[in-house]
Amino acid sequence: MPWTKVYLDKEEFERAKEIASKGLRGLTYREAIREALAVMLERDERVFVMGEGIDDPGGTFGTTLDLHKRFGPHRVFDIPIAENGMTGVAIGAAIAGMKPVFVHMRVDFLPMSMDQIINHAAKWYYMFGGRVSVPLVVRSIIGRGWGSAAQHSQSLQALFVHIPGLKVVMPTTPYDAKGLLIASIEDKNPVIFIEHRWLFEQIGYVPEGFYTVPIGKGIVRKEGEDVTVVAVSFMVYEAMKAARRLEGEGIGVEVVDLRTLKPLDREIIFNSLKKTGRLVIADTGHRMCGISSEVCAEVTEGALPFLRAPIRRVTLPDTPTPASHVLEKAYYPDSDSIIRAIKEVIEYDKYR
Amino acid sequence: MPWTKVYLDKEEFERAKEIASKGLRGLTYREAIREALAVMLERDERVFVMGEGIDDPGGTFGTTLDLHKRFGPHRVFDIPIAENGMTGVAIGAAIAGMKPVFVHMRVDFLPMSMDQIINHAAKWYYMFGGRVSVPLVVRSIIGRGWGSAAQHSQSLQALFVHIPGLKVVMPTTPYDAKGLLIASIEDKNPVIFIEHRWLFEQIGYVPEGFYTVPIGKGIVRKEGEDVTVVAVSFMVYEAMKAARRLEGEGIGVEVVDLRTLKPLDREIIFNSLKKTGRLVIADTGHRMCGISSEVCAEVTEGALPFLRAPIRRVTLPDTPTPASHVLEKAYYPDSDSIIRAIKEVIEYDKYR
Amino acid sequence: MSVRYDYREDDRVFPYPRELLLRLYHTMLKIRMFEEKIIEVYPVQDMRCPVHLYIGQEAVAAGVCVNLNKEDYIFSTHRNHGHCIAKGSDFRLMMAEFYGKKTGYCKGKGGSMHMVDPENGILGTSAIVGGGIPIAVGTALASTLMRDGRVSVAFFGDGASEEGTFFESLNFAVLKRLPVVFVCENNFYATNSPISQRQPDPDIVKRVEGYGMPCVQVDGNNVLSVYEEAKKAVERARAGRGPSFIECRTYRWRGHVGPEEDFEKGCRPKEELDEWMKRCPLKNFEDFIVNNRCITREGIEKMKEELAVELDDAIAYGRSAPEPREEEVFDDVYCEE
Amino acid sequence: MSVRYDYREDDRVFPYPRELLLRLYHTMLKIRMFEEKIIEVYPVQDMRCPVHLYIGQEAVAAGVCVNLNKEDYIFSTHRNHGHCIAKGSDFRLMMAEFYGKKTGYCKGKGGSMHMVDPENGILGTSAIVGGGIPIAVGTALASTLMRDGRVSVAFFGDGASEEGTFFESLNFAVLKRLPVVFVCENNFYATNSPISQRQPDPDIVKRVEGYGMPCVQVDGNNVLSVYEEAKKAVERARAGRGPSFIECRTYRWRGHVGPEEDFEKGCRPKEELDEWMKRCPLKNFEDFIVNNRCITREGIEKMKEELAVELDDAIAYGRSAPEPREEEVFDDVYCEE
Ligand SMILES: Cc1ncc(C[n+]2csc(CCOP(=O)(O)OP(=O)(O)O)c2C)c(N)n1
Ligand SMILES: Cc1ncc(C[n+]2csc(CCOP(=O)(O)OP(=O)(O)O)c2C)c(N)n1
Ligand SMILES: [Mg+2]
Ligand SMILES: [Mg+2]
Repeated sequence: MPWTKVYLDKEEFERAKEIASKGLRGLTYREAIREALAVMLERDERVFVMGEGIDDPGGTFGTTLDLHKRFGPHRVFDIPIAENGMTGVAIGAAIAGMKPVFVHMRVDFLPMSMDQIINHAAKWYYMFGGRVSVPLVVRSIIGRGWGSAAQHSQSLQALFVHIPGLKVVMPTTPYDAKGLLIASIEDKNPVIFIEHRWLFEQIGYVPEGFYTVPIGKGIVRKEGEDVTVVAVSFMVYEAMKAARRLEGEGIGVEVVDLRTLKPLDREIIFNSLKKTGRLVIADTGHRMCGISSEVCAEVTEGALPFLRAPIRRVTLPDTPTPASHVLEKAYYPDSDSIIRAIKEVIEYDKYR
Repeated sequence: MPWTKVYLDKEEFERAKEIASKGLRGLTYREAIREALAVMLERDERVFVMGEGIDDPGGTFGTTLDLHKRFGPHRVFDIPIAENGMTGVAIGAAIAGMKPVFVHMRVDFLPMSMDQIINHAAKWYYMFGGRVSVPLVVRSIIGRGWGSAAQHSQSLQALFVHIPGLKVVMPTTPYDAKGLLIASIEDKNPVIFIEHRWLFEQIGYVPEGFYTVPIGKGIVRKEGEDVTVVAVSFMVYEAMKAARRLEGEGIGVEVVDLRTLKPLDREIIFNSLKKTGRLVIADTGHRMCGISSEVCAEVTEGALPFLRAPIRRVTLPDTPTPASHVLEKAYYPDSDSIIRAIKEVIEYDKYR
Repeated sequence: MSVRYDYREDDRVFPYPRELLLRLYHTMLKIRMFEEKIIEVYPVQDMRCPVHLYIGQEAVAAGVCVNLNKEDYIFSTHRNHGHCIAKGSDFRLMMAEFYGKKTGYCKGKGGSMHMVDPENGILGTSAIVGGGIPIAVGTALASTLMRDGRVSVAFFGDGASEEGTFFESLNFAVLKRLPVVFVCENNFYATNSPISQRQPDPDIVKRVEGYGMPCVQVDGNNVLSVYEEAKKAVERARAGRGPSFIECRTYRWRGHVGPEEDFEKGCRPKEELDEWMKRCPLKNFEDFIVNNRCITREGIEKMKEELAVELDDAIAYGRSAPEPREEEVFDDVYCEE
Repeated sequence: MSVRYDYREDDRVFPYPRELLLRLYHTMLKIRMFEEKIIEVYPVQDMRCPVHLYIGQEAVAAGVCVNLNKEDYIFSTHRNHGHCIAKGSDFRLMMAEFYGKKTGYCKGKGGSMHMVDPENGILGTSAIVGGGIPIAVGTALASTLMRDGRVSVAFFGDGASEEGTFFESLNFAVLKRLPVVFVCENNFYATNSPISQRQPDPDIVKRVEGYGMPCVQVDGNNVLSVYEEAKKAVERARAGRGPSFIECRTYRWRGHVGPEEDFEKGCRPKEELDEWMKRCPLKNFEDFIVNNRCITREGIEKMKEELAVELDDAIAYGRSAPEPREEEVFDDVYCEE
């Protein structure tokens, strides 16, 4: 299935396209996001898109580019820099029957709107006994590099995973980016949708028109017998790179792309672990109380007997992000870090 | 050592007092907090205390009562309801050499100030290469019951544990409440200090004057051979109750009170686990990406061989808080939930 | 110092239809008696949720909401009983909610701080100070986008006017000319903090004037003054001419939370309360409508008796309504429709 | 449309000491040449951090900071180069920081958006829009509590004036009469969003007037106007008479981030930029001081040459400074002193 495939580079995709009997349409991740918005703006008049500067010539890294021209400034519009208030506005519109998509250039600006997200959007449906739901999508972007430093490089998904009532989605492939964004807009609940800037140029197969990818389901990107790598967002690519390199050494790496962090797809993790008995988790976020912690916890509660070796977590360290490129290099985990972790867990019971 | 003891009720403390050779001074948790503030206001003129309504006749559940009369309205003062801005003000005062203590009646209001806490206080020291530190204490209170419902009953410690640069402290006994609050005020870093309202009436031994309890160190509240319960804040009391009840059944429960969640005292957990081989974690907060997840993760990474049974987590469910007392009862874990969890982990390898 | 209606007598009273005056009075009376009923039953301790009583402020809810249609939206706060009653909520379902019952407005999940009644335009109330204000702007945005002609009203306190979201909301509402009315009930306290400890100037309206929308400060204990200003604001919003701001100066009689008085605890001077009690929005308006022969004292007694029965019934209903089942704690986390 | 100084000529020029005029000019020139140097070196791609250039706005930083002592505090934003230079920061240490080097102001941890220079009263700058404003109020609070006589200045943009923290800060500063000056640089854009899409009225000052502190709108391209208003505000703060607000209308010449122009990308009309370039704060003031014989054209050339040398030196210093060691990534998370 071409949409379950992670193409590590454009050439790989082009090869796949050649081989494929039916013509595959290749789209970048950024185009996939934009297409999802366009499809939903077209299909459902309750959908609108708001965000700081989304109608400017940059168009949120291209993901909202010119949508205001096509759908009009009432449905795709710029807003003041006032994240908490504007999140409240989006919630208000949502409970009155609209389906807002609130776009943030960086997840670092979401702490500003934590009150409206945590105390309002997340709780509204429950607090009012299921009488009023909040069909809101909060899109935001994480990135890394070029000295963005501590305030412009966070990956704060865990904060949202902790809060009941939210859903948290982090797509990796263009196919999933579009399908999950459409599913998120269709969802009746507040969805925190987090994209990775380093994925924006990735190309993959993306069907035209409307389709959804189910929220709450992970996917096995690559099968393997020896070790499971549960990965998130950009770290799926790094895991795939690691897996490819380890193939040469005869190590079979199974890569599980979580896609949704909340609700978490426990099954897919346990099933893979049953097979491999070894687990590495690769996350774009910080370590303590991160999604890597939660996966560990689920395993120790529900799949401990399958575990043949200690788990290894590949995450950001519990350190703010530095600016200098030397420090950035030391800071960010990559396929090398994943390979080191894999080797550790594999060697653990080799000598037992 | 009387200060390592959790007195489950006033009678127990009075008995301990009688037995003790030297006279023990008993103070409630709320008095201990207030005394810590008074000691530090007295000792260090850079200390000041700010918060909504802290100078009113309620005095933040008694913890700030009349301090403004003793130390003057410049050092203990009421503020507007503007959590994010006022946190920024506190940060500004801290970097200019003061030592502010910002008091919030409930942790539920901290999402309002997430931007200043996460993007500013937590990162300031690192981001500026260690040139300027933020000696700020953010005191806040969690509670449960009486229909406080979703927006007034959260226990959001995990959000802060996730963020590098913060320290997170949750004292259980009056002794620790005072000693840790003093240590937090003395600390050069931003400390999120979380108290539990259901502990405010607890009595325990509290020395007069200045003393500190080290941040970053847990404590074994009760020794036991069969199972370790790692607990936090009010759940330590519930764990002690559970332990007492299980003694009758011949089950030895070791209760570890984390006291500090960040930095986490890995050692104390591992040492206990080495002994008991079984682990239950009892937290006042939500489950996913909570401190219970993190303890699981640390164990699977660093102490897996000691684990003889799956871990059980006793936490709030991943559900907002309901108002109805019937639902509250179903919602909140207590010593019964801990006992159930303990029995599960103990029975797990009984029949192996 | 009592609320003065008389200056209006010659030229203004008679323009008001009798029904309007009676409706305003009836609404205020409902609110007052509802709150007094809570004071009566609360000590039994079977109403297990915090209650924030509205006594003293009735003229605001009544004077504003009488201008609204059923479909118009209101947003309120922890202190929401008055607004919900004025908007049309049902005593029984409110009480059932306060008693944590399955048939309450929120199935027992919200309690008194969280009211919802979509049929009457109440999509939820937030107990986070300032939390509801931008949400009201959001429903107004939805109304503009959907052209449904509804008006949104945000009720909030003087304390809420200190939160940044308030200003963010004003800015956006004016920018987009949204059909929203901001009603600030300045009762001079936030919990037990007097406004002087929180704001440099108790005239909140001054800090709003610069936004370029109609701003007014009214006697919030005079239901006709509130009514007049709210009418203008609602009509303006309905006509697509944008938001307005109304500061209503008023006073809460009971403690911040719970049924008790608070002056004995030293929360504020007894004399201050006494002064404001003389300006009772209900009593003064009662005298006014009686003196102007809209209704007789007997008619009023009759109203009170009817409401007393209704309230007893609501309490009985609330108390005897079924509890939610324990398993329901896990329902309604996500909307699965 | 050029900045007009001449109306001041008769009665006001000569009161200004020549040193002051030269200092203002020199500061603006430093900033301009610093930024132009970045434009020159940036394409090499060894300055690996986002840069937000201040060209076009120099009169604000210069006109304000000349009123400050070394110990006074300033807070700034992502666009902080100008403020830091005006406050006395060192070219070398700035450039070293921008190159991510160990000897930079933040040991390479901050980059261009995060400047710190405690010796010159810069305790840090925040790249979160609106983030620095309440922090400046906090240092002012500390100064009041410690009676150290310092003044705090918060520099921020028109975009930041939309954040709720801005209003929260104003309220508290006025309430406590804190020694802080709010300087809003209204350059009419936040990233590429024109102010018309974000605020109903581009006169930001109007929304601040209600707070009860001195508020003024000045031509932010006229360094003497800025100087005059800032002087009053700083003196007022220093005298314990509380905060002031100054809106400086100005314009940024380059793109929001990076060294490029942005009009070709369609971010704004070329004509608008052209108009503002005619009002160049540096060029017009240069003509003015030359015409008034404060300095000769040769003197100015000399200044420029000296600064060019200094800047080349700073770049060389920054480039050749030692990199931090990888292990240092884990240092400075907590202060352990
Ligand atoms: C964000 C936030 N901060 C603090 C509180 C605690 N709190 C509850 S009600 C209240 C006072 C609100 O005052 P005001 O807005 O004037 O409303 P009033 O109670 O007078 O009706 C406060 C501070 C809260 N609920 N939310
Ligand atoms: C809270 C927050 N929201 C959004 C951003 C992204 N952002 C960076 S600069 C900027 C524009 C700021 O405009 P203004 O305050 O006018 O300053 P200027 O760039 O014009 O100097 C924005 C929106 C941010 N850094 N912080
Ligand atoms: Mg009030
Ligand atoms: Mg700007």
